[in-house]
Amino acid sequence: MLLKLTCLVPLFPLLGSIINGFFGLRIGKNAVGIIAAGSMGLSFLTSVLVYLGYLMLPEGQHAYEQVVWSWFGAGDFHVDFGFQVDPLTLVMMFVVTGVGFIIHVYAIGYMHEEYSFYRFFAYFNLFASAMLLLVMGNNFLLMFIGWEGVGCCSYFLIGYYFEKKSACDAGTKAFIVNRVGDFAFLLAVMYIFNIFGSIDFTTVMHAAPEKLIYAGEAVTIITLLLFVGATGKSAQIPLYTWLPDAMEGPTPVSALIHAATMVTAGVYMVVRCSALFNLAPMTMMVVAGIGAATAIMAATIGMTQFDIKRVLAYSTVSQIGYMFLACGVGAYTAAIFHLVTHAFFKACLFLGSGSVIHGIHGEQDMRKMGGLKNYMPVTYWTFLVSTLAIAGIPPLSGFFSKDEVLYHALMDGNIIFWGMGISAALLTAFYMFRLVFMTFHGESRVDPQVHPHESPKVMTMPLVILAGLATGGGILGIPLFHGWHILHNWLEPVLHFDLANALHHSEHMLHEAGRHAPSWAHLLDPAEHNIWLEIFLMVFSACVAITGIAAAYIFYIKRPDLPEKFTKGQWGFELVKNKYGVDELYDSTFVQPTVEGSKLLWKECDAKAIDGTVVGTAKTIGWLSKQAQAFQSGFVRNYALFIAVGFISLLLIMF
Amino acid sequence: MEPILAPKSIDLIALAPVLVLSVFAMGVLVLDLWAGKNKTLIMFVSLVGLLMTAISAFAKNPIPAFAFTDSYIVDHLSIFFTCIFTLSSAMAILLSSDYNEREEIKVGEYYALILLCTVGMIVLASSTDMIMIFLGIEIVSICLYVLAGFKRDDPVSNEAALKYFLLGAFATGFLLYGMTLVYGSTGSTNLFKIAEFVKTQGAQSNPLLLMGIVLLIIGLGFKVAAVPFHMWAPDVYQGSPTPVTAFMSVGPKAAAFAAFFRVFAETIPEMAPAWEMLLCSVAVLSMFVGNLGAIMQTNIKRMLAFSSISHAGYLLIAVIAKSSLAGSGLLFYMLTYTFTTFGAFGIIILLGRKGQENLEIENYSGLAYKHPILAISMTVFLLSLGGLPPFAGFVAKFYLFSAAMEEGFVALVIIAVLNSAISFYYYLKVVVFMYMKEPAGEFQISLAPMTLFVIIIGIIGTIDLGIFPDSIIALTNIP
Amino acid sequence: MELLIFYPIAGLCVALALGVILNTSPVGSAMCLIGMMLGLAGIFVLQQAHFIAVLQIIIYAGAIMVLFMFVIMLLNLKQTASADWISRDKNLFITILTSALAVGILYKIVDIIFMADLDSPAELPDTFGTVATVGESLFTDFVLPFEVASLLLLAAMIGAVVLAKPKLD
Amino acid sequence: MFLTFVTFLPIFGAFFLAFLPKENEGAIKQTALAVAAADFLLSLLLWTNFDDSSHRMQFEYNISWIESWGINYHIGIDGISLLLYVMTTFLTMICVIASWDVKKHIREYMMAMLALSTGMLGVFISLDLFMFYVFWEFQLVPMYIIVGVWGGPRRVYAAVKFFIYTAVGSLLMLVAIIWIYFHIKETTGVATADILFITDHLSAPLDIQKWLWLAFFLAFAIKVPMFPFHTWLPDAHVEAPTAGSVILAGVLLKMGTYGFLRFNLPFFPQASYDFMPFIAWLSIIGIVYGALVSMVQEDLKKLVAYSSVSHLGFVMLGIFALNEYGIQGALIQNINHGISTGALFLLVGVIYDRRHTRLIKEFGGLSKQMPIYAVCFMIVALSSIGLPGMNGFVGEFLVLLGIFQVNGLWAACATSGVILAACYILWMFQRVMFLELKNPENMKLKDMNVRELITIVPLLILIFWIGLYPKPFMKTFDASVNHLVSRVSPDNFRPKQDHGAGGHHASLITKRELAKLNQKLKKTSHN
Amino acid sequence: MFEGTVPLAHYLTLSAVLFVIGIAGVLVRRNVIVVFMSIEIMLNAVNISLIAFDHYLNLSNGQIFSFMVMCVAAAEVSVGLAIIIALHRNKPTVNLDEFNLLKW
Repeated sequence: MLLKLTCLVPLFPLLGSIINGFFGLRIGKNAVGIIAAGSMGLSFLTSVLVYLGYLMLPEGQHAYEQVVWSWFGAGDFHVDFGFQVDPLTLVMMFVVTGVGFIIHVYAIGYMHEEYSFYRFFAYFNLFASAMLLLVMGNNFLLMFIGWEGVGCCSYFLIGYYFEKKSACDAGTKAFIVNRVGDFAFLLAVMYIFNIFGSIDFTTVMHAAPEKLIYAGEAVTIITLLLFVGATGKSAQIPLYTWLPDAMEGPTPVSALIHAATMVTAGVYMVVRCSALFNLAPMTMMVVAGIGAATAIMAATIGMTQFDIKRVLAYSTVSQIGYMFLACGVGAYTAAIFHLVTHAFFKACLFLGSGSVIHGIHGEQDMRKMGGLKNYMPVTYWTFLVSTLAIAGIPPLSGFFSKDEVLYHALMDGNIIFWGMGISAALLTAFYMFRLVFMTFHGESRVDPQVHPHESPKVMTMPLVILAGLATGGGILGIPLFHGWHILHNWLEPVLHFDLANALHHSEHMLHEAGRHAPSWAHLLDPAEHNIWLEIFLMVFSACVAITGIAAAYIFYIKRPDLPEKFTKGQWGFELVKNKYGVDELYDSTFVQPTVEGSKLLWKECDAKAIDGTVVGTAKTIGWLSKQAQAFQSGFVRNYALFIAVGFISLLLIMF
Repeated sequence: MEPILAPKSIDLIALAPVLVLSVFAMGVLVLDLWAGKNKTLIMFVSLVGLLMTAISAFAKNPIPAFAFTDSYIVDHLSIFFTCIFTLSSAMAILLSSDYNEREEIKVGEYYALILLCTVGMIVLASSTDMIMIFLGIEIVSICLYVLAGFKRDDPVSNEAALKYFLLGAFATGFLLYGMTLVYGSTGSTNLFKIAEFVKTQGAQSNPLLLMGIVLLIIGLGFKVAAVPFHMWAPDVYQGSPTPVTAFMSVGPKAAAFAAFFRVFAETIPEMAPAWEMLLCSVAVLSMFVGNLGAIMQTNIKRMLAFSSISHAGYLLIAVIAKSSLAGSGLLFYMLTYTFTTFGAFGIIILLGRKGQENLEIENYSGLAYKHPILAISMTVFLLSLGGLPPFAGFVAKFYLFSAAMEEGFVALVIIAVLNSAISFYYYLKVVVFMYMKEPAGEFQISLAPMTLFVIIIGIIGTIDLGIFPDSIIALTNIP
Repeated sequence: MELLIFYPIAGLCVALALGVILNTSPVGSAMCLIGMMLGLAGIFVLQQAHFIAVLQIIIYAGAIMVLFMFVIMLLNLKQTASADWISRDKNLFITILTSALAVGILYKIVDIIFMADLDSPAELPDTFGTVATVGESLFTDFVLPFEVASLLLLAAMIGAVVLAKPKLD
Repeated sequence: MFLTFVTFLPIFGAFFLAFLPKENEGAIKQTALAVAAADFLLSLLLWTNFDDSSHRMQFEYNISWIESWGINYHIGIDGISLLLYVMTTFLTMICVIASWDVKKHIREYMMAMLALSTGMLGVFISLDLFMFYVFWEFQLVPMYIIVGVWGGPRRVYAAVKFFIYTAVGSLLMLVAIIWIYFHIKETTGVATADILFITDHLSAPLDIQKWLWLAFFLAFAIKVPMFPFHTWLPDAHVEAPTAGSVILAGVLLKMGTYGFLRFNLPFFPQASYDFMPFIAWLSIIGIVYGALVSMVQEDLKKLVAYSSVSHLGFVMLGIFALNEYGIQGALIQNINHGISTGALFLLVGVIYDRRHTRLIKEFGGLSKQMPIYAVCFMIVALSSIGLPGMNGFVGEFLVLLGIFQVNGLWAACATSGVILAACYILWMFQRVMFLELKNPENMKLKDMNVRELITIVPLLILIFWIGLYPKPFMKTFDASVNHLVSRVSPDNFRPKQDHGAGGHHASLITKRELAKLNQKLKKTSHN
Repeated sequence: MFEGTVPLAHYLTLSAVLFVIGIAGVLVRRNVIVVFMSIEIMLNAVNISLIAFDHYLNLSNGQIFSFMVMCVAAAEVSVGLAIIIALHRNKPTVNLDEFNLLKW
């Protein structure tokens, strides 16, 4: 019965958005804030009810589907507007509504000075609604509505300060880069329909082992396309460039969209399609590789940035890289685990940074901060807790999730992935503490005219809650005692995948096609859970984190002159600081050629060649007409001459 | 000295239209002596004469009937053409009455000449003897030479008459030579006998006959203003008094086509391989030169002259297709052409006044805003000439092209339709001026009742034949 | 005998015809034309078309040419002759081209004429070409053309009057 | 008979308008609106009485017109034409409202608009080739007048180009029509131009089929317009008055795609099949090319015009997927394009009315000055780029799905248009709506007034309606499309054993075959 | 020595020669009257052929025809000369090249 409420979950924010959008100017800021946050709160409460409803499902049933209406179709293609509730969805729902609610509350305080307050919340609610659609949709296309919907809201919100060119550009860039990913996603959906005759998750995931051949071309292409889609949304190599620019948006936006929820949609999608990914070992390698590479690359860039939000943005990219690394090695639970904890601590970090920016009147450059811990203690402490979490200091949540990822990278992947992961962890600890030290410790470099102050309660309360979650989130997946891993048990029904069965089907299909199946026997060896190895790795990574922190301490507290010394004149540093020049590269290889080429196409091809042909034909006719006129000389003898010439010509034709 | 026997077959009933109209022509001439300055009475008498002629065209029954030793025929084609001629002459007279008053041409002979010319056309359309055809053409031509020069004080009109006359006589020489050679090689001037000779003797490769055909094409081609024998047409159309222009672009042309069809399609279809190529090239050239020539024109009469050259090209398709369907198409086309052309010229006349004829297309600027009805009418006529549905011109073109298509002249039809597309350009040019330019000066239009009447008839005909063509199509069907 | 008469007359006619078009003076041209027409009458006689030969002389040489002379005199054309083609050098080239065209046409026509294989002529009865024979067929088989011709002349008459009258009322 | 009434009501309205005094502009506008609205409501009545489950022609009416030629006045509506018909009446109504402020010769303007409406409606209901052609050509005239009289500075050029370019194409179609007429007469002994009869009985040899197909193709491709026959469109759109652009984009272009569905496919299934790659590549080029060229336009209307080329490329691609997904997608995309692009033109018209310029660089920051306008514009823009949840997506996805069944590469190339669409629309949007409000001229701009909102809001509602619940629209043509697809199925003209052989078939993959192919690919991947 | 008849072809040739001379006259001369005379030459030339064919075929049609031609010639001459007179009234010249108002 409670499950019937499912469709209300995304509906509340939608309603909030509509009300705020249409009447926001009239009802006043307070009402707008209450409606916006309230709708999220209601949504969260409904989620809880749905969760309760889910728990009441009979044994053996792991998913509930609710078809609201039939969306569209043609021939045997048919797609419903329907929601599904399963463990994975529930996790995401809680993250989205819960963290979302908190950030909404925060935003009431943060955005209070804005004139178009209502507009912000209309978009914000709309985003939440779209995000919920994304995670709750029961088929690829509905997911795609959310997928594009969040992108679209992200576009609005990044470009919220639309009078700033950089904000507009960033918004457009985000949208277009996302579209590149969507392009692949769409193709994947079409391919899936081609093979399965359906795009419902349940149908596709259940039929996958029977219809696809392990490591076959079809599944590889599908999963690669899906993954390209994921890289777009989740800001992975090569489509990550939009995320740092997206920091042009207001800080709550960065917290909710570009840290906690939207950017993790790619991870969610990969996990959702785990049944397909499991069949494509090559794609898995790619996913893991890209994830690891992104993690380490973004971390390096993060070390060199001075904009507080940009550092966090690169950190986000890096952390999502972890999640993909986890996905790539088949550790979907770890990915989701890290997703959840990351949502907590990264949201907290962003909100904290927002609080800092708020406190010093919009300054974002860390070189103009410092020593703020005395002015804004709540912010400082919550920030510190979250930083410790992300750096991987036990027993904070980040420690557990990150270690689980690293453990699986080593066990299910290989040592290279692990190596990359652990290096990224070192860098994370370093640049995060660099951030903390530069912002809160040391001498104050704040503009003397600005008087830093702590933020109001409405902003600090969310910080405290999130810091609390960042601290305790690890409880979801304490790995040491097998069977205690709450999240793992919870997600088990969704991620359950019978590899043996899939291989069997594949062999059968290959056999029918008259081909020999390669030997897949070694794949079926179960990897043993090596608890001692895990403990060792934990200790090791904790040490790595501490090393990173210590290094940061040395560089930014003890010897603040060192960074300058090390980096000055180093081309490597410059390269990293310029984000490896990827933006410029894209600009010169894709953007400029397209624009210039289009201009050429228009001026030369369209106007001159094609239209020129059309107009030229007309002109030729006009020219011919002029020539024909010349014959009409007005002299009778000329006319007679024509008759005579006509005569002889006809004679010549005839004979 | 033996007495001369009475002619074997004198069938005056068959000849009724010619007789009636001749009598009226002479009557008008005589009446003119008493009529004085006001020619309205004469005009009405002429109109009555034409009406009676049209009625008397149906006197002979059953058809086809042959008379005068098979040199005269009353058949579907001739009756229908007679009706077209009387219609066109009537409209020409109506147009003239106002025009002549305006231009102070107060001569009763004018009407007599139009009637005589009509007689010549009827003779031309009904004859099956080359001598008769020759005479018919000459009657028509001589009347037209005079009519073209009727504005005696206007050097332009004089020049038109002179050019038309000299070139007409020149072309007559060719026509005559052609007839001679056909006669010499087939042994008869009678079309039926020629047809039989060609059929039975297989004279297809007789060089004299072939040359005769070439010369006939020149002679008749001149009369219908087909390229390259068209050069007179723009000058003469431009120079002649406007009603005469309208008249000569319809009636005589129709008559010449009647003769064309009789001689080529009905008499010597067996020799089609020989003349098809020639006529095709003439037709194609006519279409192209007509349309291309019209594009650059600034004088509307001259433009319509070129347009009529291109229409001659389309009409030649009917001769080339030579089936009875083609004949019917020819009839229908001529009828629609009558309505549209007279309508258009009616408007042209209406827009002019004494001493300022307003013949430049620029003079039509902004007409739509001063006289919307006139502008719409003009648009209808022009678009119908271009062959745009739902106006009569489209049905007519469809008819003709269908006939050609049935006989397999696909390429010809394609060329023709492409030419239609070109023709839209200059027809639209007038529309552009009427609708899309600001008025340059004042229009001082006196809405002359007769001219308006012609325009109304033209509009009704153009639209009715375009939307409900069935009854007329049924009439045109040559059994 | 026929040959003996034909070729000289034919030659004469051609020469006179050339005279018509080459003469600078219109009166000279007219004279040449009269001569040519008389020559043609001879040729008609040679072909036993006596009736037509007589008509040729009466109508053409008599009536039509007189009309020509009349108009030439009326318009007093002597002075304008100098403006004609011979005095214009720049048109010489065109003239030559035109002549070449004419020669080409002639060549083609003659070529075609000789292409046709013409049988020897039929035996002619004595009555051929007499007024009686021609008249008979004119009033029997060709009575309609005869009557229509009258309309033609009527039309021409009206036209000539209308155009040439010095002043219209 | 009812259908006849609905179709001819506007032109009678136009006649009626002719008798109203020129000075009484209010009465003229109200009458025109009343006629247009009545016509729209009546056409809705048609829709409600339409039986979705049948592919047959409905509301048929068949009487002899030109008996001697066997040409009939035969009209009827099936699923393929119904929505286009209703959209025509709908957009006419919108356009009458949108033209409320036309200053010059309002009476003639409304007359032309109403006459145009009848012409377009006639095209969609004609079931006789001759009649179809009559309407097809007839509607050129009012459109020509609308562009030429009420258009922008180069209106004459644009109008003449529009007229002649389209006329050239359709005249060749006329030749083909005549050919078919005689062919049918020869083979069946019936002299008729009845479309249904011809559809059932036309059997031309393949090489002739191809020529005929090309003749029809030219006419329709120019109208659509497909690359490279599109150059009249930017000119016509730029110069046309707002309502003219709306009608042009909303209905006139659809006549081209409708023609393909009504004639090319059912008449010449085999030729259509053989030309499929040709059309597909032209469409793909059109999609990409239109988008690229659109991106760098400086004139708003031109930008939208080129985007039409791109969008219509999708429609064509869908039609020539020759399967249900593609064709249904194409049909709904037809409607979508009419709505979205129509709305875009209306919106461009709004600022053109205020500023008398359409150059993008003249604007910037408008969303500050005109927030309602900005929201409307945003929604329409997003619909135009095919954001899921809005109308554009449904059509585009089905089209792509359809073409994917045929050839994955084509689908991939076409899908890239989705990216480019975002580029040109968003970039334009940014330059017009965002950034700082610098131009002092723009600072006094007023937001949309009620009349403008009335024109745009119905379109916005439709955007979401079709985007979220397109069923009511799509089920109208479901049966007809099924029927059409079964007619063009290659099984009809290729012997069964031929299947799978021949290089051509390699590109045509059904779902079942794909599973097989999957296995084949698998083999190669293991080698 | 001069026995036999002249072959038809020679009559026809004579006719053709005169006809072409007539054409040439029209083409090269500018004097209206002379041009007109050239046209008369053409008509006369055709008459030769007509009579020759009659003679050759033993028919009288040709003679009737040539009779009609003379009629026509007479009519044309009268009208033509009237036109010339009318023309001369407005513009005292017979040079054809000066009648060039209507062109292009």
